[in-house]
Amino acid sequence: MPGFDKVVTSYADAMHGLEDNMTVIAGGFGLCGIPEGLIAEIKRLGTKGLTVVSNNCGVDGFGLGLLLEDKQIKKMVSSYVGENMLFEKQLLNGELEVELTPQGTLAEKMRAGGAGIPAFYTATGFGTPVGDGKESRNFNGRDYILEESITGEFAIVKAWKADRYGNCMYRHTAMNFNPLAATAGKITVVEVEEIVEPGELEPSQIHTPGIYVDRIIKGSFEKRIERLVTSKGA
Amino acid sequence: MPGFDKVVTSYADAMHGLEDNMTVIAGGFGLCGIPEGLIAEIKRLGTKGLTVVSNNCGVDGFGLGLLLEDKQIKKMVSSYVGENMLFEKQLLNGELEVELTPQGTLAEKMRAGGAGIPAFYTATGFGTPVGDGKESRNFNGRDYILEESITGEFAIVKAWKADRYGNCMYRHTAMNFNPLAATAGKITVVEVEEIVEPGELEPSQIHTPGIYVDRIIKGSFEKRIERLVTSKGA
Amino acid sequence: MALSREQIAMRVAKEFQDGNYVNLGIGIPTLAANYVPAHIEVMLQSENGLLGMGPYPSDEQVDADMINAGKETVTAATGASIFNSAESFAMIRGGHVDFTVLGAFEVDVTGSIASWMIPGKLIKGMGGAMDLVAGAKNIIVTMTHADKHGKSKLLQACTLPLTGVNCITRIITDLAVLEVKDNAFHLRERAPGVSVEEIREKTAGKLIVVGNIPEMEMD
Amino acid sequence: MALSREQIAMRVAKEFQDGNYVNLGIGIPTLAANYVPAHIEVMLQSENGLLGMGPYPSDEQVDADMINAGKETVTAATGASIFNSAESFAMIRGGHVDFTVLGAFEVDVTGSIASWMIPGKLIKGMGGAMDLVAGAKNIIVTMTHADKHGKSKLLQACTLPLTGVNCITRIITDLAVLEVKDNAFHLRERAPGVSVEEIREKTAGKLIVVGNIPEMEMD
Repeated sequence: MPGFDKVVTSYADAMHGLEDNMTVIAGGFGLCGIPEGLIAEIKRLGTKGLTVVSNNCGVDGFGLGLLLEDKQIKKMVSSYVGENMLFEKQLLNGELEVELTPQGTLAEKMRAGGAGIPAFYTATGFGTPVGDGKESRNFNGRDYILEESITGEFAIVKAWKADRYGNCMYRHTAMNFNPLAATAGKITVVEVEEIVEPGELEPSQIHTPGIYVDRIIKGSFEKRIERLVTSKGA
Repeated sequence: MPGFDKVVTSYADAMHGLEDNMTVIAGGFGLCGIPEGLIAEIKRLGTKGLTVVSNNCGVDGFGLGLLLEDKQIKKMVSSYVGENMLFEKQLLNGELEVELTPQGTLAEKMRAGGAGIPAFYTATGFGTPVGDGKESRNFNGRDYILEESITGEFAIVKAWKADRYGNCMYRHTAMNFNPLAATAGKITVVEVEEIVEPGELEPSQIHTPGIYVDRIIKGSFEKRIERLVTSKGA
Repeated sequence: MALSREQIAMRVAKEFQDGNYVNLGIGIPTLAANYVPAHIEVMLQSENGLLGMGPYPSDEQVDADMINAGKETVTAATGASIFNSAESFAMIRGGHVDFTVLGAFEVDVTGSIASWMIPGKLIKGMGGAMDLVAGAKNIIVTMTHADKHGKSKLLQACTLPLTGVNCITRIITDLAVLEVKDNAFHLRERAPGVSVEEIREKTAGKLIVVGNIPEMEMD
Repeated sequence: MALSREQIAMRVAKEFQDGNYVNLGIGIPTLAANYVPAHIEVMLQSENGLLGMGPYPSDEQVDADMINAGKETVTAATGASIFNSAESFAMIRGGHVDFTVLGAFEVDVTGSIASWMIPGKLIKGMGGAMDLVAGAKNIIVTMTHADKHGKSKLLQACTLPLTGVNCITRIITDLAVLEVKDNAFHLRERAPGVSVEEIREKTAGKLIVVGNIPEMEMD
């Protein structure tokens, strides 16, 4: 299977082509389901001026927070960025720009980007600062704002299992934004826990069809927990 | 589980509340993955003046074609209706109205209807009769038309397995429009091959979360094949 | 007596009906899950992609891949489903979630809500709050009736940047249950021992009180 | 000699590159699957929700739940994925499918195509054709160069209702391979034994012929 074998064996190959000032769409929610090794590689590469589209920006010293350390991120597009002191500092210094986007709108913008839908209407954010400067319109008696889709030069995604063709499955709530990010990258790179052979995944159980995926790399994951709460501690 | 047990045991209960002139969104592609028993019940009820949204209108004597026999359908919203003599006759007689909608736009309209998105832009149909009378707009140098979403008083859906909470899985390409139709009905009724207990379906393998489903009924299916082609005959 | 956080949560839980799908925000709303009446069942939606959120895990059950929207480790309840974020908000935006319960800084008589941003303070983001208030069939705001300085949070017009407009229909505070309609707060219930006068005093927006206002039933 | 249907399909298959995702319309396009060169692999997308369409089933494999967009019974190839119709067209509309091959009644020098409706005849519907021409990265139109009455199908401007505008870049007919750009058809290859003069005669829209036009390689 030469043509459809998307497995690469080095992180350098996985992120080959990433350049300064590109847009990177990243899957993950908090620290759950984040492509740890791909983020580490971007840090190693030292690429600057990145626009990063991701629901959150990690925490100090982990996840996308790592890319703040050398000021690699120019702009974040996120719904919530409150977990990160360095983020706060760079934001207040004016070294970092942030475009706060409602979580559902952010998810839909990624999906629309991947699906060839340039814009859609949503009631979310109408009459709020999010709607400022955006076109609004009434449908059936309700007001909506027009939101444009998002695509990026790269999408970085964390999956559970993938076959060599790029068909991916996600595990539990580590799915989150990952399947959406996967559709919206010109180059989509997926870091996985396990690579299997084509045919091992049941076709109708695949979350991300391989057509969206350009490169797959097997990673190893720390899976840091942001808020450990147990029934004992609750 | 009183509150979430959505199983009904009679087709009369399954389609309770269906009235003349309602809109019914139906899953299925050709004769594949159609809710045979729910269609039969609509025929039995004799409900008239229906607007039916479905990719196709069955064939003579099977699937949605059955609802043409007593002129129950006032309007079809479909992408392709070429398999049906009775359909043709009623259309030419002016007894039936048809709104031809590109297949992908139709699927997206159902999804948008279920997702609270009143309208979206698509390049599909720009400059064609489908775009006539619709607003068009240029994004990044390309022309798109505005398409509005679809919802219906009822959605009728065919699934493979469902648990009592309404979580559904579909089998092979019998999935097609079914998960989209399921989101777009005020009342969504699912006819299934097998009802299982909650917990039997793996949470991240569920195609339609139970929140979209109002009623489930166990059906038995003929599964007529529209075009039997085998490797021998090909 | 003003209600405690736990008591507010307890009163919130009485709003739910058997078979409801409910999204609970962080803080008091989350506590409401502990007080769902025994004879009914609700299913909790967590907007990161989980319908059917279960209790916190035991030490053995802890799984970094299973968290809630507050980024806490959780479990999946029997009959849960898990899906991506676009699907999760399709559910929310499309009006399929029966109840959303969330906190607020301010609510006004038009049903507008401010809950995510205080100018001059660091802005952390709205998360899913704007989608939730735009989408849920029924929204319940839980908050203290007044802030620490005694300033009312129920206003004629919100002063802070909004989370959503004309969307709040029900407010449950430490003092009262109120309905929002026709450009006014309509007092429906008082916390046990709290007078209409005290509520009137702490409600800056137009308050309508008709007839005898019953005390909340807190069993 | 004008190419047969099989020969057109054979020439179409030469356009594919290893690793391409391809959607083939009904008719000649479907035949192209039989001529994919042995040293490359392509994956077939069927817009009813199947990526990785396999061969027709044996009698034992026939399954009513496994069909293609032509409503024929098929199989899933190794490594296939199956998804709903919105996802299928997200793939198509979003430009993820490398090639779409489809038939047409007319194509014009602007790359517009008419393929779904002849006024006065019964309208059956466009199915997925409008989405496919709006979405695929590369679209190949296959058709006879002229209709049964000898009337050219390559026009200066389409006369029939359109399927899409400015979207066709490559046409493979029984007589020629042509590129569409700069408001003209550019002749690239001739069918073996077919003269430039014959092609010119049967091409109603502006035709540009530069230099020596090679014959198609039909191995």
